[in-house]
Amino acid sequence: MSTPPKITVATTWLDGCSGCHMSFLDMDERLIELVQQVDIVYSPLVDTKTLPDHVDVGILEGSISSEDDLEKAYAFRKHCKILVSLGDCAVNGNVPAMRNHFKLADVVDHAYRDTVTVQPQTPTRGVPALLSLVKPIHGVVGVDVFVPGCPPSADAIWYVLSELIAGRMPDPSSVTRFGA
Amino acid sequence: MNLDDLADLAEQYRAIDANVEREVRVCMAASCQSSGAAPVMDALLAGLGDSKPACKVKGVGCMGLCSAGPLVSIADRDASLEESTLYRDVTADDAADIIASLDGPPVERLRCPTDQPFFARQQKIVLENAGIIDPDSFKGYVAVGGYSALIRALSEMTPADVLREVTDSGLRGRGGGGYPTGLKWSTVAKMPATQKYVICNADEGDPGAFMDRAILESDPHRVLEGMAIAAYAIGANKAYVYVRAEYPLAVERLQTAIRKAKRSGFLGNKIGDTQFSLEVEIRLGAGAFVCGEETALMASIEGLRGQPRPRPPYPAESGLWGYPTLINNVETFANITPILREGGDWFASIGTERSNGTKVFALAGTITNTGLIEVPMGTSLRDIIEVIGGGIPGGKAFKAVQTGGPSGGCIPAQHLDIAVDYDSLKTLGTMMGSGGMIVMDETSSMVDVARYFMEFCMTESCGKCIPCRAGTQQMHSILDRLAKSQATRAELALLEELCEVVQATSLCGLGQTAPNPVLSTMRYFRNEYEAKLGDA
Amino acid sequence: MSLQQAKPPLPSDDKRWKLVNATMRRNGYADHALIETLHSVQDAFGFLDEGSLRFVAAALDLPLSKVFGVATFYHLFTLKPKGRHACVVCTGTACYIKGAGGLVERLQERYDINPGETTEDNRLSLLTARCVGACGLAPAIVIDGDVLGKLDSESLIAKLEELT
Amino acid sequence: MPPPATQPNVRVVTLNIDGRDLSAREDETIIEVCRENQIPIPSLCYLEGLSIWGACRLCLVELAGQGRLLAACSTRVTEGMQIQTNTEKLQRYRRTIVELLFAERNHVCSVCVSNGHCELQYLAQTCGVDHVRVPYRQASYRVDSSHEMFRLDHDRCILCTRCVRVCDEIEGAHTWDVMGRGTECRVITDMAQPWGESDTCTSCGKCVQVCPTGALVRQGTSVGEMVKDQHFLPILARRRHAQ
Repeated sequence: MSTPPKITVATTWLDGCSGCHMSFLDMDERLIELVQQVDIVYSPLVDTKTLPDHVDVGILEGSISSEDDLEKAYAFRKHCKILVSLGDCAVNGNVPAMRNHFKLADVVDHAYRDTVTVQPQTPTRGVPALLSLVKPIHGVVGVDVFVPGCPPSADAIWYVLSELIAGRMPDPSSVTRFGA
Repeated sequence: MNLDDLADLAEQYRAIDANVEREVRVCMAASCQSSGAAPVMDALLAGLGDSKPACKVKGVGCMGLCSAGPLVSIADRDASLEESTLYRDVTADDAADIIASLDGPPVERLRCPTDQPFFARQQKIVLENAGIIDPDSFKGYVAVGGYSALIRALSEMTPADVLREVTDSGLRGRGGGGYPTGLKWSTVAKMPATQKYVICNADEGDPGAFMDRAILESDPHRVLEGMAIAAYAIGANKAYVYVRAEYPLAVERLQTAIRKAKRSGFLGNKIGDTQFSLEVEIRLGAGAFVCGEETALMASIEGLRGQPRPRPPYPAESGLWGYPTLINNVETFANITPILREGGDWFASIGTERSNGTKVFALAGTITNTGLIEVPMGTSLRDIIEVIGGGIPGGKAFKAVQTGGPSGGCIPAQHLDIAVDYDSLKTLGTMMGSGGMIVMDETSSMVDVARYFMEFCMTESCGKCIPCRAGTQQMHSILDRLAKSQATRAELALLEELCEVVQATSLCGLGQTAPNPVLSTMRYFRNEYEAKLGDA
Repeated sequence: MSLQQAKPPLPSDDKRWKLVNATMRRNGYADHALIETLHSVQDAFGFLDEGSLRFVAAALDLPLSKVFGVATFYHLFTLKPKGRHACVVCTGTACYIKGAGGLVERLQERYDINPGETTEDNRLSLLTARCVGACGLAPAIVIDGDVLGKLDSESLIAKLEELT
Repeated sequence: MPPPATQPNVRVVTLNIDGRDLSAREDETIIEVCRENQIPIPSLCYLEGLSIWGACRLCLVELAGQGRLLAACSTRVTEGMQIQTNTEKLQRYRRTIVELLFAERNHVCSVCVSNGHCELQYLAQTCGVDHVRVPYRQASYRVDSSHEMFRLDHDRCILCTRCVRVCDEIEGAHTWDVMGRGTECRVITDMAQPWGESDTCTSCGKCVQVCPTGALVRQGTSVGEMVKDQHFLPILARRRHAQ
């Protein structure tokens, strides 16, 4: 039995809650079917921690909120043939972008000083600098497939991946929506 | 009252100044007043005193060359501006010299030649009295034949006769769209209704346009007479003039004119002892450009937020308080009196095939002769800008002329030879608009100009429909990034798409035309947009 | 029970209210006299405060939200008192081409206020207008109602400094 | 005001919508005929029983022989009209309009009490809006929770003015209106004071029920819990006009 060549998939989470990745795992037994057709070459869900030079499908969860998010988004765009924005944070900024109404300094002070009673201090070392404006993925790099939802259901993710595996561009609006 | 009675009245009024041979006409329109015409007037009045009974100092309306104000012209009685001796940049200190010159040679250092193309190339119909009569004088207007068109209409013509004359003239609305005036009047006339209204749209909001202001400040009775004729033709007995509050002088002169016309029986009850009555009221705008749009204007008269409503129904069918309403702009009404006086065919013989008569333009921007001109439709842009306007000062090169205000577009040098009328301007992606022409030289950035107009539309959007409210804001933000060389090619493409959507889907003319300045500058100056791309 | 709304008493014995009342009376207290009435309030008092809007609403028998909606729609109406002096920079097209934008920026810098705001000492309000129709004088400035033309920023500031 | 009662001598016209030959009374609007015949036309400001506002521009349709698009809500049918309601061009325009709405007030469906019961959210899905190309406007608004029963969240408001119209035309209180202009527009109660301090509000809740999004909601509702019920409107509107 000859198996068709597997497509390579990379995923990562930026500023989000990782719920979209959890929803991905919610595909349950379909995951077994999936691994026969795709190679997950880079993901928080697997051990590989280097993004290969050529990836078929890159999936980004979360919004662009920090320098680190920005770098990852650029890297994904550079190395992935098809880039998927997975979930509302990636698609429209969602909850992380709600801080955009406020000045960044005020947000940081509120989180690390005003509401902290013991030794309030703003972390500076070992954490990437925050951007003043949170943006969706397509606010900084081109995106090919948008999968809204908070999180998109396992069915929706399954549908999108199945279509991509079959070499078609999915139309996720039939299976998911903002806030779904 | 019939025409003979009116002629007697005019003769009576002319006799008041029978001994006057020379007039010292001081422009008291807004622009010259801003440059200090009032002190000049006072100095001339004081200086002349009773010393020369054959000479009279008189405040008049706009003489056109606003950039040379204050303007004073010395003329024989009834003489036109071109026949007079014109003085420019006059100050109160010059009064003595001017008075002394009344019996001798002119004051050469102040002379402004009237045989220059700026004056010689104009043809004045709408502005025929501007700069000649005293706008505050009812008698002065009657003395030059004023109100004879109204009296003739009332005493010798049926409403249908009037409609025919206006239709034959081929007059098209001077407010921008160019809708045939005769057709508009006939439509309202045909509506069966107990109540109809006439509205004069004097909410001249296009930045850089001051034609209507000048007409109201120079010859207010002519506008009232045109409105009264319209009301008679369509069967209305109530009229409103909706004026910008930013034009206090025009409002004041209009108020005076209404009061005096009413007192003399040319407005109000039973005009000229006929069964026709007309009440005219002034309504002040309050700083909303969108109120130039017919339905928004009517909402404003009704005391509401000036937000347009969907058309149809058109105002001709359901207008002010739901009644059939005729709305024309100031210049349109100002054309009615001469049309009735000289006949529709005469009017139709002026101008081009499909755009008849003359058009008043306001020249502004980087052009030598800033001011107001009136030329036949079909005059070439080159004539208007280079010959009449005197070209670009300071040896700079012409780049573009913007017509039609925020709804219009920019015309580049290669199209200067076009004959200006409603249709030719449309083919160039712009429009006649109310008649503002802003000339720009080589130093103007067209992206900046597009951003300027988009900012205007954004702040003037009433906020009712989403494409205009949010679309102008998004387009402005892209233009702003472009102007700062931050925008990407993808944003430029998005800008073009937003232009299309806002144009096609907005509720009223403001939104539908808001993208025009962007589209026209992109059409002729695409290279400037490309050069501004951040990712170029 | 009468559904007739009683005319509210004038807010105070300030004579200017009589002018406002006269405007409403001339228009038969009709609801469409709202904008005319707001003009007369602003002419008399310089701005529209909450009390005056409530009075006008009651006198013309109009909903409060409608009056507030109209008062905030038209840019000529202001709900805040203006400074002792007002400097209006015309930002119409002709004035824009002749550098009105630069004038506004310079004034913003000099007086540390944005268009529509008043200096802290209440001396000067900076305003912008869409074409005052004095395009021949571009860039046109209106200081306390007087139109001045063809000023550069330094001579404009010099003029403003002369104001008390 | 809603359209006046049918005249006895009203005529019937025939027209063609999306290739279907249909008949309609000549005093009907295009959108009414479409709804009767199950032809879907998106709209946000239009609501049967309230006056025509014509502002959301989503119900624009193409009429053969006419360059300009027509709003189905405000255009009456005429004999022989040939109408297209769902061309590629219209779909593109509708997508853009929905995107502009999302970007204008920072709609965040995932944390909205109307999630799953929101007309804007539903429209985004049916119009195929899977992302918003224009940047969100990021204007800052306050939530007004001062009313004991209801809450106002401007960030969810699309300025359709259904609340203004139902309050004026059906309840007769005219508590609501719109202040400002352009992007500065927002709905207000009385003199733009907190809703709870309004003297004119009768707390009838009609505004909440007709609001298409999560802008006006009941207090105490959590994400996805706010379900609107508009069945009262046609009934009340009919009785109002029968008076």
